[in-house]
Parts: sequence; structure tokens; C-alpha cells
Amino acid sequence: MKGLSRIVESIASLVFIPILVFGLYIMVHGHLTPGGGFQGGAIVGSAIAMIFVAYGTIEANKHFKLTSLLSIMAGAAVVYLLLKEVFSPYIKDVMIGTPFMGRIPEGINIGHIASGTIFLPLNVLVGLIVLSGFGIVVVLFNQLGGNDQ
Amino acid sequence: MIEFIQKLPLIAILLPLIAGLATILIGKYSEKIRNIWVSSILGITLLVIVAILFEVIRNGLITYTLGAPQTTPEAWDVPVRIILEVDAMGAFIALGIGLTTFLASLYSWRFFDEDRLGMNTYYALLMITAAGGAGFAYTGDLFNLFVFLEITSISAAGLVAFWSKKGTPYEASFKFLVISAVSAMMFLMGVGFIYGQYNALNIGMVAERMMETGFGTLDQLALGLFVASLAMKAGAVPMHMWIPDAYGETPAPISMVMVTISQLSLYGLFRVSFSLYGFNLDGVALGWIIVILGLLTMFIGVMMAIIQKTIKRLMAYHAISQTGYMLLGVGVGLVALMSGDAGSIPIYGQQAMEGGIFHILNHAIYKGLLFLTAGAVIYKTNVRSLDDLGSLAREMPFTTVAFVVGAAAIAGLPPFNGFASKIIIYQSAYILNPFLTAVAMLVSVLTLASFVKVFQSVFLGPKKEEIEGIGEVPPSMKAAMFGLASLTILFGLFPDLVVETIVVPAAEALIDQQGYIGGIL
Amino acid sequence: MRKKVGLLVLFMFFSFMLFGATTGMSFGEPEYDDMDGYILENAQEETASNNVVTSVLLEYRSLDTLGEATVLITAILSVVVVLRRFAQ
Amino acid sequence: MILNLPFIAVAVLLLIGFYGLLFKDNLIKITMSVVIIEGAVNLFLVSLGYVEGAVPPVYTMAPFEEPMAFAVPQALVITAIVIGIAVTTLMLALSVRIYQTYGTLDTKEVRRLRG
Repeated sequence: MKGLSRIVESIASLVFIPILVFGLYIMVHGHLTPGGGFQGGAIVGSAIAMIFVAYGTIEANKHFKLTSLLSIMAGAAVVYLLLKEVFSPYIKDVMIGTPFMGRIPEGINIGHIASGTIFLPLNVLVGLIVLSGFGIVVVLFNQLGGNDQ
Repeated sequence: MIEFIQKLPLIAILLPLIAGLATILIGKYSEKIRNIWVSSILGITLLVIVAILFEVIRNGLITYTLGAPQTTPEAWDVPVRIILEVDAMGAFIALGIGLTTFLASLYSWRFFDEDRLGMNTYYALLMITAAGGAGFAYTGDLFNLFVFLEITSISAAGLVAFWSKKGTPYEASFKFLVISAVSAMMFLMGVGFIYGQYNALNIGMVAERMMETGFGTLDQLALGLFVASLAMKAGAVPMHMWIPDAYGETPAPISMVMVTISQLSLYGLFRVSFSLYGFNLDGVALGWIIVILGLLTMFIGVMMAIIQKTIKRLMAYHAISQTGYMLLGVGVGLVALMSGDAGSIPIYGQQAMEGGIFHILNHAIYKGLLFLTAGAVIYKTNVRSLDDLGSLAREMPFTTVAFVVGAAAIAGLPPFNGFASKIIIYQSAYILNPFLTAVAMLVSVLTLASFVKVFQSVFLGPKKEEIEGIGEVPPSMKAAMFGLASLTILFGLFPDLVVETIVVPAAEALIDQQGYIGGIL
Repeated sequence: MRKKVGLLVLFMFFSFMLFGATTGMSFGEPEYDDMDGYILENAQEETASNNVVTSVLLEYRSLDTLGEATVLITAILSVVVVLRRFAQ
Repeated sequence: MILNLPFIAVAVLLLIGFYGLLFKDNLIKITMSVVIIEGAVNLFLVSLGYVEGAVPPVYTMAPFEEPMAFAVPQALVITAIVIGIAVTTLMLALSVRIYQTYGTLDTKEVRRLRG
């Protein structure tokens, strides 16, 4: 698609960073507040779609290439699998119960970021998978039509 | 060592998954390395599946709880986590998907020679299908069954749409995807009804609770949803329209894998009706429904197959009619099982069950062989319709022999495996009602007739100049066909050896619901 | 002809669903709650995370999340396969 | 409480979804009706876990004496929603390609052109 007017481009570049930070916040706080990998990844994915709408296909393709997004997705998935299925029995048993991310006060509490054993990295990895998945779909669907091809 | 064996089902699921994702990364470097990587991983997965099968046959159920040593947490009698429960039936079905995906990867080395585009993604999808199939066969959790059902459906839809020369693969993939999505959603509705009532997702736990509280109206509704959705996915008659497109339009190795994917949902149907509902449903009615469904599937499948013009659509309709045999076998078993009192299972009921289950594996083998030979013919001549093919026997001797072996097996001729399982179904169905065997035999004769026609028009006939010196298919495709042909002959010559070791425990495991529940609680 | 059969099947299906919805479970009063009760009590202690849904997703039913990430990756790969012709 | 209203809503959504699926011929409309069916099933799954007057099952600053809703159905729904997105994306990609090769989105036309 062709990019929109100059105003929309500048606003898009201004707003992109806050959306990115908000998406990462949702991902990282997955084990404290409602949210997690999937929701955070979807938010950042929508930010990528916004960039494509604002800047048009050619401009945006410079930043988001198909091959790099595919390898991010595959890499994040492989690391998630290794961390969750192969290493987690050892890491989690060591961390659970110890002050290092493993113990929180029972019942209702304020929520300490350093808790939830390996949930924090897992949520971020799942977020990466969803994020690069959205990016790939947006990149592919953007190449279909459009007059400035 | 014991603890490692318990983990084998999880390894059989995760190995192809991790390797499939790594293929996307590895694929960029060199084709040769990637091909060898894919086939060796799928070969190892097949070995793990065979090891699990013999482990389960030797000392009973394997139950593996993800993330905890034993199935239910301490001082709590309800399973909370997901439990992989592998009984002889699940391990038996995983054999089919493991074998076909391995041979498909071998066959595809040289099958896609013209456009080498996107082969990384193709192999990644193939390995994810293998992982999804193994997961579907091993999991003991209802929602997990839905997730793995969905994985196999979407990866199969992606593979169907892979051969993008003309428009037809997209339409076939779209129809397949709509059918799979709707049937998976109906399955999920059934799971919702079960979860809403019993607050338990584990098949053994739900069966236990259902026995306590009796078979309510909502359970019948859930059973209806399960049977409808899984029969739709398995390609039984009322909803079989997607199969000719899905099998006919795809590349040959994928049609072979698709046959085993449909058999997986047939296994899901048996798992739900035997292990989940088992004795607290009045099995005679359900048994007769499955028998009638089987008869219809058989008859309509073969009737449509005779009038087909292209090789692969003809074989697709034959695949539908062969599914009818499996439904007939297990349906007769269910009727016999439920009519006698719970204790004594009449002999012919047990035999019918064994015949149906044995036919599932046999069908996977010889139907795969037939699809591979059809693929070899299309690979060499790039022609699909029967009329303008001819006299390939001189050019492609190996493929001709493989085709003859496959055709004889599907028609149920004695020395091959098709005959071994069909004869068991004939005997046991005859005792229940001679009409069933009459229809089954008629369908077998019609199958033989249509395959003789195919053989004559494709391999014999006058010499055609444009297929002069096209030569044989590359060795990797020959290896895949040789593997299946030797299995067809092997199972045909020693049927009772195979039946005693693999099929009888599978049939017993399917019937004995208490054992399945015992594994959990 | 197809329309009439379709409408009949649709109406039967709808009445089944309505029957299941109204007479079966009552919304808000589950009969059993032992599996969820256990998870709600022990999630904090076993997984040290406040959000019980995340601990169910990543710990108690981690195979579901694994399967779901695979579904997402399979769909993305299939879309790449289908729309590949345009990528070049 | 409100006499199973969510379950009735699920039944109505299923009716609409299946009506669109059986009688509409446009590919995009078929995709939309599959999305409606998925939405209905997800709504059904979520409403299973509700307990009278319950609070979301997150322990961070939750009100004290309220009971907590069940966590398992909410986790199941997250999975079912993502599977729904995956199926919808693939169906839309396929209908785009079908439109390009056949020039029409009407299934009757597509079947006729394919011959």
C-alpha cells in the first residue's frame, strides 16, 4: 500500500515506542497482572501493523524483512521448547522456595517482579513468537496489492 | 532408566517439534544437510514410537504426568496436570503416523525437483504433523486432544496448499480447513459440556465421575457432538466430500500422510466411545450406528471410485470405502461387546475388533504404497488422467511391481495384508449378520475390478511414443516404495504373528475401560 | 431441496443447543470444583506467581500452551507457503 | 442468577454461525461464519468457569473476601482464541489466492471454473 500523509507518519513514529513499551510491560508482568506472552505479543504486533499502514509497504519493508522475522519466530520457539521442556525441571526446582524469584508471600500481596521462577523468560519468548508471527502475516498480506508495487 | 522410559512419549512428541523448528533455521545453509537432518529425525521418532509400542505391550500402560512425579498431587485424588496415557491402542495408532511421515520425508527428497521453493517450510510442516499425530495418539486429556487435532489439521491444510501450480490446491485446502475447523469447534463444545459438569478434563477421571453420577442428558449431547465431529474428520459418509479434493490435489507423499491423519480421528472416535463412555452408554445402539455408517461408507466410496478419471481421485474414493471396513469391524465388535453381559465378551466381538484395528494399519500401509506409485507415475509423466497414460510397464518396472502389490492388497487377495484383516472382519461380521459380509465382499470385488481397470490403462496398453525412455524414479522414492511393499508382503505372509503381538493387546486395551481409569487414580 | 434439509438440520441443532444450555448446568454454580479449587489454593505456593491463569498456562497445563504456540507457528508457515509466490 | 443467559447467547451465535456456513457461498462470508462459531465456543468455555460474584483469579491487590473464578477455563480460552486466529488467518490467505486464480469468490463459480 502507499503510505499515508506526512502527519500520520510522524504521529505513527511518535506513538510506536509507547505501544512497544506497553506491549513489553504486559509481557514482562505476565505472572503478576492479567496478561502474558500472547496478549503482549498481540499489542506489539498491532504496532507493527500500524507502521505498515502509516509508512506504506516499501518504506516499512526496509525495517521488517520476512527472513529475519521467520528466524526470530523459529529461534524463539526453539529456545522456549528447550527452556520449558528440557531445562525447567532442574532450574525450577532449584529456584522454587528460594528468595531468588522463587518465594512470594501467601495470599493477596502487592506483587513482586522477581517472582514466578521461569515464567518471566517464558512469557517474553511466547511474546516474541506471537510478535514475529503477526509481523510475518502483515508483511505477506501487504505485498498482495497496492498501486506503488 | 525406568524414569527415562516413562518420558518416552514426551520425547516422541517434542523431538520432531524442536527439529522441525530448527529446520527453518538450518535450511538456509545446504539442501543436502537439511534433507538428511529431516529424515534422520523422523527415523529416530519412528524408532521411539516402536520402542514405546513394545514397552507398552510388555508391561502395560505408560502414564507420564508433565511436571510432577505421580498422576495426582499428594493428598488429593483428582489429577490436576496433563497426563500422557499410552495404552496399546494409542501406541498402535502412533505407528501409522510415524511410519508414513518418515517415508514421506524420504520420498520428498527428489519428488519436488522442479520448484525447490519453500522446501524448508514443507519439511517443517511435515515434522510438526508428525509431532501433532504422536501427541494426539498419546495424550490422555480431552482439551489436549482438541489442541493436537487442530495442529494436525492446520499443518495438513498448509501441506495440501503446497503444490501451487494451478488453483485447485487452494480450493481443496480451503474446503479441508473449513471442515476441520468446524469439526474441531464441535469437539470443543463437547469438551465444554463435559468440563462444565465434572470439572475434570482427564479422560480417565471423567469416565470415573460419569460412572458415579450416571449417564445424563448433557452427556448424550456431548457424545453426539464428539461422534459427529470425529466421524466428519475421519471421512465417514455423510461428510466425506472433502476427501477426494484433499487427497486428489495434494502431492503424493502428503496424500499418504493425510490417510493416517484421518485414521487418527477414527482412533479419537474409538477412544471417546470406549474409554470415555465405555460401559455407561447403551453400546448396542451406538454399535449399530457405527456399523451402518461403515456399510454406507464402504458402498458409496467404491461406487464413486469406479467412475473416476484421474488416478489420485480414484484412490481417494477407495480410501473412503476402506474406512468403511474399519468402522464395520469395530462397530460389530461394539455391538457384540454390549449385547453380551459386561463380563463375557463373545469371541466374534473380540475378533471383529481385532479385524477392524488390524485393517487400520494395513490400510495405512497399502494405501500409502498406492499413493506413492501414483506420485511416481505423475512425477515421471506429469499426466494425471487415466486415458492418456499407457504402457508404462516397460519404462518403470519397479513402480509397476509396487502398484501390483498395492492393488492386490487393497482388493484383499490372499498373500497380502489386505486379505489378512478383511478375512477376520468377514468371519466375525458373518456371525452377527450374514448381510454385512455379503456387502463387504461385494465391495471388495468392485475394488478389485476398478484397480484392474487402472492397471490396464496405466501400465499396459499400446506403446506411446512420448513416454520413450523416461526411465525409473530416483532411488530415494524407490526406497520409500520398497519399504511399504515389503511391509505389505510381510504382514500378509505372517498375519497371526502380527495380530498376536500388536493387534490383540490393542483391542484388549481399547475394551478394558477399568484399566484405563486405573492408570490415573 | 438443499435449503430445506439445511434448515431442518440447523433448527434441530439449535434446539439441541438451546436444550443443553437451559436445562443442563446452571451458570455460576458449578457442581464440582475440586480441580480448580486445588489450583487456586496451591498455585502461589507451587509456582510462586500471583496470576493463577499464567501458572495454569505455563505450569499445570504447559503442553496446551506448547501445542498452541505450535498451532500459531504452523498457521504462519502455511500462510508463508500459500502467499509465497508473491514474496519473490 | 440470570437463568443461563450466556449459554443462550452461545446457542444463538451458533445458530447464526451455522446459518452463514450452510447457506452463504461467498468465501469471505464462510470465513466470517467460522469466526462467529469460534467466538460462540470461546464464550461458552469462558462462562463455564464463572462462580457467583467471583473476582478474577489474580492475587495482586485482589479484594479480600470475594471468591475467585476458576483459572482453568480462562487458560483454555486463551488457547482456543489463538487457535481461532490461526485458522482465520490461513482461511483468509487461501481465499485471497483463490480469488486471484479464479477471479471470483463465489464457491459455485469456483467449482464450475475448475470443471
